[in-house]
Order: sequence, then C-alpha cells, then structure tokens
Amino acid sequence: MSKSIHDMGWDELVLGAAVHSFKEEIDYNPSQVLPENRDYAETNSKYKYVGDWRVFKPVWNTDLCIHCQFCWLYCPDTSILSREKKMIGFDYDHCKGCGICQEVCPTNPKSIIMFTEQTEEEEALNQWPEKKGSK
Amino acid sequence: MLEIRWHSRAGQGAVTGAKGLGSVVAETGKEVQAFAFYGSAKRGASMTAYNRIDDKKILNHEKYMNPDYVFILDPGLAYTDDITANATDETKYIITSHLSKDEVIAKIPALHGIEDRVFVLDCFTIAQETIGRAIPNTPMLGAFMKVSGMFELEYFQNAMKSVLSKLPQKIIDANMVAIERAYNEVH
Amino acid sequence: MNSKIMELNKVEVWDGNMAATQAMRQADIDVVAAYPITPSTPVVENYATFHANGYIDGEFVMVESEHAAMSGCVGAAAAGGRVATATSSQGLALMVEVLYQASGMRLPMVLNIVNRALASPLNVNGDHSDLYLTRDSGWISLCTFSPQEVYDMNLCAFKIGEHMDVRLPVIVNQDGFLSSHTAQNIYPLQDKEACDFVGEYKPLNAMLDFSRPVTHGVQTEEDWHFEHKAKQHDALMNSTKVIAEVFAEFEKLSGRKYNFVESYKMEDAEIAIVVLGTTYESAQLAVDKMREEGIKAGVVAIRVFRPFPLKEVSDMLQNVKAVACMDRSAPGGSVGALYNEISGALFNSPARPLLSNIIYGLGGRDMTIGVLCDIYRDLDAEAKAGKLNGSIQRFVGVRGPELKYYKV
Amino acid sequence: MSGNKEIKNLKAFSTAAERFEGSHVLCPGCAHSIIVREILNATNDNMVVSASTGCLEVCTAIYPHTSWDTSWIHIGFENSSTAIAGAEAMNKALRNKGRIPADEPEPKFVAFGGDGATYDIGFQWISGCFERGHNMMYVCLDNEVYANTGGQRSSSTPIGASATTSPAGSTSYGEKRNKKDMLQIMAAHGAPYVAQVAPNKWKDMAKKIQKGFDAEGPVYINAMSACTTEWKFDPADTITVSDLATDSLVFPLYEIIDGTELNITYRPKNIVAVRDYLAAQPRFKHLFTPKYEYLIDEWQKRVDAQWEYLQRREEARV
Repeated sequence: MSKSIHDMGWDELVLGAAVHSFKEEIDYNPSQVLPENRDYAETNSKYKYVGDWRVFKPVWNTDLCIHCQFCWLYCPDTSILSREKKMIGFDYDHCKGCGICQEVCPTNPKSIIMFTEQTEEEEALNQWPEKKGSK
Repeated sequence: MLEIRWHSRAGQGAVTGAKGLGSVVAETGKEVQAFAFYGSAKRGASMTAYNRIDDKKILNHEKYMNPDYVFILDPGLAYTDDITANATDETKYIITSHLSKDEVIAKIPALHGIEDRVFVLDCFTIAQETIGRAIPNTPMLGAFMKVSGMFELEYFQNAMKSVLSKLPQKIIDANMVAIERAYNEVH
Repeated sequence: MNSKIMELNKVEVWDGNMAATQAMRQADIDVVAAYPITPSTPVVENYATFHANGYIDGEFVMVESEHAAMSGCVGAAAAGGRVATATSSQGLALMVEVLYQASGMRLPMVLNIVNRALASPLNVNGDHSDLYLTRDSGWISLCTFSPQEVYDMNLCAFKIGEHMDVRLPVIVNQDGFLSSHTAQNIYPLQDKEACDFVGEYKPLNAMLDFSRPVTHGVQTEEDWHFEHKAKQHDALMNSTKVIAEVFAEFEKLSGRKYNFVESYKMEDAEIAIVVLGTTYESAQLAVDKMREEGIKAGVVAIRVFRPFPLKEVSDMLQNVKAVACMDRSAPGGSVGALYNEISGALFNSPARPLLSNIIYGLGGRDMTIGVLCDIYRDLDAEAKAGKLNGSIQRFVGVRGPELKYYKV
Repeated sequence: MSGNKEIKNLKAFSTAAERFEGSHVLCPGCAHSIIVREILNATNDNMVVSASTGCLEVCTAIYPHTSWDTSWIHIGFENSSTAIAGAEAMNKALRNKGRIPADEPEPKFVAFGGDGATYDIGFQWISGCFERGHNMMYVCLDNEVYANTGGQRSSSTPIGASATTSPAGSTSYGEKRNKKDMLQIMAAHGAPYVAQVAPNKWKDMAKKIQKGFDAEGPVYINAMSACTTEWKFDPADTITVSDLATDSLVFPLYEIIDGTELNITYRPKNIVAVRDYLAAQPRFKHLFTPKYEYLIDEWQKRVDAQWEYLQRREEARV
C-alpha cells in the first residue's frame, strides 16, 4: 500500500473523490494529540509545500521573544510552532510570508522581522534594529 | 371486467369510496383498480373517480372507460356533468337526489328511455341523519350492493368495518346504518 | 428493523405513493429529508403519518425546499446511514444540482420520482419530462409500470445502490396519477422479510466515523476530474451485475421476476413499440387486440433506464420490421430521448428495423387502448410498405393539424 | 477530555493541537483561516464541518489534498447549512437506534459559509435550518464581497465600497445599499444564541464560540473577516484593519441570547473614527474626494446610530 496517489489510475482512487486525513484508522481524537504524533495520510495538505510563495520570510530573535503567542494566534497558515506555551520556531513549508507575525509582535524591538527570502538567519540577526525610542 | 365511474365534487369522498370498494373486493381474491382525475381544483369542484374490477391482473391504465355503473354523488352534477359519456346499452346509473326517480329522469333528457337502468336515493339525507355529515360515499356503496347484487348486505357491512377500522366505533356504527338504509331505500 | 411492526394483509389495495412509502418504512431508513410536491406529496405525507404513529425509528426532516431535501439527504448519507426522499417535476428541477453531487460523491440513497410534466404551462399530471431531466445525473434509474412494481423496485433500489460494488444513488420512477394515485392489488412482504431482504446499511467513508476523518466534496480540476468521472461511470455501467443479482434474489423471495428490458409477445412480433411507464401495461391489451386482427404486434419497455440496457434492447428488436419509440416528453428540438437511445442501440446491430418516434401523452393526456391500436395499425402498414410513412417523428393525440418532423 | 477547551489565557490556548493544516492555498494574510483555527481550537470534541462553495472550500480541499483533520463536507454554494443539518439528523437517528453508542461523546456540527453564501444564495437554507432547530453552529465568514470569484458585490457589501459588479466610476460611488443585518435576522428566528465576532478580539470570540457550542439548537456566528485581496490592504495588516473595524464600531461585537437578551461584549477604550477604518482600505479610496466626502460623514452617523441602538437594546433587554 505504499503506492502514491499520484501514480494511481482512475481504478485505484478512493471512490467519490473522498480524501482521508490520516493514513490508517486512529484511536485518538486529534484535538488531544499534537501533529508530530499523528500519522498523516499522503493526502493531507500537511505534506504540501507553499514556502515558495514567500517573498519575505520571518526571522525570529529568541533573545527578544516573550512567548506571548500573538504570532501563533494570528498566523493564517498554522506556521508558528508553539509547544508547551513557548514559541519554538517557524514551519517554513507552510509559511507564505504574509508578515502578520511581525505586525502583531508586541516587543520593542520586534522579535519577528521579515527579511528577504535569501537573507541568511545569522545575517538577519546581525541587522536587527535597536529598541525604538531608547535614546 | 367491471367498470365504474364516480361523478362527485372534491371532498365528497369519491376517492375514498372507490378505494374502499376496491379493498372490499380485493379481499375476495379479485383484482381491483381505483383512481381519479384530479386537476388543481379545490374542494367543491367537479371530479370523477373510477373503479375497475376483474378476475385477472388489471393492466389497463387508460382513463377512457365504458362504464358498467355510473355513480352520481351530488344532485347538481346529474344535470351539469356528461353522466352518460361513453356509456353502453347496459350502463346503470345510481343518482343521489332528494327528488323522486320520475322527477330526476324528467329533468335529464339523456336518461329518457332507459328508466329501468336508473336508480335514485338521497345519500345526503341518509348520511346527514346517520353519520351526521353530508358525505354520500358509503350510502352510495350500500345502494350499489342492492343494485348490482355484488355482495350480500351483511357481508359488505362486515367488510366495510375493516376498511373503516381506523375511525371511532361510533362513526363505524353510523356508517353501517347508512349502508343499510341506502340498501333499502334505493329504487 | 423499526421497533414497531405493521401487520400487513396478504393483499393490500395501495396506490403507487403508498406502495413507495410502505417500502421506505420497511427499509428502516435513518434519515428522510423531504419536501412535498404533487403528485409525490402523499409519499411524504404517508411517511410523516407513519413517523407520527411510531412506525419509523429514523429521523424525518421536513425541509423548506426540494433543493434542501436533496442537500440534507447528501449530508446525512455522507454522515453514514440510509437515506431516501421523493419528489416530482419542478421539485426535481430544483434539486437537480444536488443530484449530481450525490452521485459524484458516490452516496447511495433512494429517490422516488413520481413523474410529472415540467412547466410552462404548469401541469400537475404525468409525463416523463422529469425522468429525462435525470438522464445524465449519474444515478441508477429504475422504471415501474404499476403500484406493485413501485413497491418491489423500492426494496431492490436500496439493496442495489448500497452494494459495496455500486455505492450509487438510485431513482425509482413511477407515472404521476396513473400509478401514484391508482390503487391496485399489492402483494407486500411482511416487515421482517422486507427488511432482511434490504439488509443492514454498511457505512463507507462515514463522517460520523471519527476513527477515519474524511473530506467529501473536494475540488478537482483538469488534473483529477476526468479520473473520478471515469470511475463513477464505470461503477454505474458495472452495476448491471448487482442489479441482476438483486432482481434474482427478489424473484426467489416474491416470485416476481424483473428484467432490464421487459417485453410482451416479442417472441414472434413483426412490429413493436418501445415505451416507459404505465403505457407498457395498457399496450399489452392493445397487442392482444392486434393479434386478434392478425397483426403480430409486441411491446418493449425499459425497466433499467440507467445504466441503459443497450444490448438487451437491441437483441429484443432484432426480428421486427418496424419499431415506434414512444416518448412521453416534449422533445425540445430533436427526436425524443427514447428514440435516440434505441437508434443508438440498433445502429451497430445486424437488424435495422424501420424506426419512428411518437410523441404522446404530454401533461397526462390519456393514452387509450384505441390510440395504441391505431399506432400498431400504422406500424403494420409501414412494415408492409418497407418504409416510413413520410416522417420519423409525429405527435399523436394532440388537437389541430397533424404534427410531423424529419421527412424521409 | 471532551467539551470546550479550558482557555484562561493566550498561552494556555496556544497548547491546542491544531486540526486545520497548513498548505491550504488561501491568500497570504487571509483572516478566514485565523477564524477557523480559533473555532476549531475552542473545543476538544470531534467535529463534523461543512463549507459552502467559496474561498475556504476551494482552498482547503483541492484534490488530492485536505487541510482538515476533522470530518468535512462541501456540497454546493447555497447548502452548507443543510449539509450539516443532514449530518446532525443522521447522528440523532443512529444514536436513537443504538448504532452509535450512547457513551460516545456528541460531536460538534459546524457549517461555514462566506457572506455570499450566507446573505445571498444560501439565505433560505440557513433560515430553514434555524426554523427546524438543528443542533448546529453556522459561521458566516463575512468579508463583504464574493472574494472567491474576484470581488463581486454581495448583499453584505457596504455602501460606498467598490466591487467589480458595483464599481466606483465617474458617475457612481460604488455599492448603493447598506448591508443587511444578518445578526438581527437570525436572532428573530428565535435562535438560542447569535453573536458577531472578530478574530482580533480572540478571547471574546473564543468565549462566544464556546457559548455557542454549549447552546441547544442552531447558533449563528457572524465573523468579520478582513480580506486583504478585495479590501486591498497589505497582507501583514489583517489584524490592524480588524482592530480598526472593531474599534471604529463598524463591526460592533455583541451577542443576542434567545432572540432578546442583547449584550455588548466589547467597548473600545478609544473609539476610532470611521474615516480611519475606511482610509485603510483602497476599496473606499474614491470616497476621499470632495464629491463623495459626504458619504464618510453619513457612514459615521450610521455607525453612531447603530451603537446607540445596541446600547438601548442592551439596557432594555427586549
């Protein structure tokens, strides 16, 4: 059963164009199990990539972050990874670079800033602005 | 094949009567059919209902019929409907009217010369006095039993009891009286 | 089976609507979402009455339109249970959008269509305009010619559509008034017998099965749409195997035999008409009369309108000289649908009988045995002359000058 | 663990195990998915979700992929409400018949529709579902435009907005009619709970969703969904524009319980001028000309009057 759906002819597809979210039957409620512990089906968009939509990417400055979770809350692409009440990073496969996370970040200076896609993380962190109004 | 055409006003129970007659006859092992012509007309409009009865499966779905019997459930329709349409030389007519048989026939030229095939009774008065409502369908069937000799009165009454079994006992009893009166009063 | 049983007589006198409702009651449906429309209204009313008196354990949802009725049915079927509804004419026209969704999503359910003309002008009586409206909807479509058959086909419909090799919705057609409001002898099965025949509903990709979350009704574009439509068509075409099995099983149970194509006196017929609906039974009386006149007439009727029994009907017509395809629907600028189907069936066959198209009975116009006899006499003349009498298509039973099209 | 999620604060909320996956193809910055995440994360229960044809539907269920980790269905544009009502009826039937065990927790039934599907084409279906009293939640993702098909007006498009079928031009200021008041209409159905929510006021929203889940019967949620593409603002500004919408009281946040008890649930500390809300969205830019300035004043008056009305209703409890 390892054949990819993309290699299937009409006769092999699930009837009615139904799509399953998980590979097999699950014996848990997904609201109780974190994504890393779920056995997603190939047909879950989890496995798709939209990172190439981005022109700007978010970069995270861990020194400044207060883990307020506004970026997690307002991310339209489920791309802010938070575990145990702490921000742990971005899901760059799913981030489209909208910039909401930077916009809602409350710290001064911001803990998330959008940089051009090709900017290296280290380079970005080196360019981090100073606190506004600190002088 | 025995064929019956009912002339009635919507609401007078012709369809129920035709289906009731069908149920009674089906019990005896015969094949039956009961249907009606409907338009979008409402209660009070003239309408016709039909019965077919046969020993073998009824395949005929045409509305056209050369009736053996014509029932007229409303006095007015005897004059306004074409009650002798597609009739044969043996078609019998049972007409509801408060008038005497001679008076009814005198008013309907189409019935002149076939007096022996015309039967009259006052289903409305019978129904009113027994059931309490002017619903002429069960008295008409009582009269039909007498005219056709299809079933004995008692047999028919018993059969109708099961057709009407969902009604209150009082109403069933009243219907039995109505059938018997019609059976005796038709002439 | 529903917890409350209804004791039925060996012979009941039911009209086609009651026959449909009784079969629906016995099938132990989980959800009926419905909206009334003449002449199928009594199906909905009868079902409501059964429900009100405790004879139905399932849910009865009285919705606000036919479109909502089919929408509710699709939602309920996708949730994972047995579903049915009924409609006619304009109501069917309103729900057509969702018919395609039901079949595309491969959701079994039963739709009773009590056939009626389509407006305008408005008409409540029977013709096959609505039946034809479902032609390409991807549903299995069964035809009935009497109230008894309405009952029988309803029971078969659930079993066919829900079969794991099929999983498609099924239509049961009956003629408005001529069947739906015509009470005749019915020989029903008792509740347990009927329910056991239909069998238990087996869910597949059910939304209420939370062990396997499923997405229904996706978007597909040119990259996937074709494959799914191909798969759907294949299931519909191959449903013939299951239909035949179910008909055979039903015959064992009831003694009533059903075929993809029904026929009367076709063994030695030289001329034939092909019809749908109650006309099939009336025509048998005309055939008998013709035979008395020495004319070897026969009649053929399509029982399984979809998937269309192309080969069976073609085989049936191999030995006749002239065939009239009788369409009870305004043909809308072409030959009638049945004519199209039959000519398609015969084109690749050895026999090429004369083929004409008769438009009849629109809006419930009576089709009498007399008129059927006239049609046979005309066919007989054409067969003897070896050519059609002037045109392919003609109207019968309409007042005014003769209507003929497609001169030959 | 079934039932509503306990949400004390945002940090606690952020522990939710998401059931709406990334790589859907909604526009960058789309508020729809923010709203959907907030709703799905408000409960631990299993869910049956429907969506009407629209942005949410076409972007989250493109074969062969789904972004939903719950049961989900789409039928057509007008009937997401009835689709979910059918599923709800089936749930009832299967429980009555014992085919779903009584001890299995009840799932939540949620239908989503855009304002086109809600205010226009699906209006009758929603009304039918609410009249029949199905146990379901209907969520309108209200971005005041047919965004899925490129920005045509709906009956939720407000006066003065330029949409492709009510464009501003040399002789027109765009849409001529004000949007209809869906919340009042749904409350008038006698629904146990209706509320207007906005994703930027997340706690207010989560509380209302949970109240809605707790209600017996049909619940209507009108969710303000700022549309970066059709309102024509920068995708990063979705929450900023949403803040302007709630703080200018163009989208007042309130609830109506049992058709009568109206509660205002958010009172901005500093009320923003409607002008500022309109100025943030180029769909209104033609209003900022001498010819149409008067419409901005009218807007402000209308919003003030509505706010007055809501406060009087709240006080009167009728």
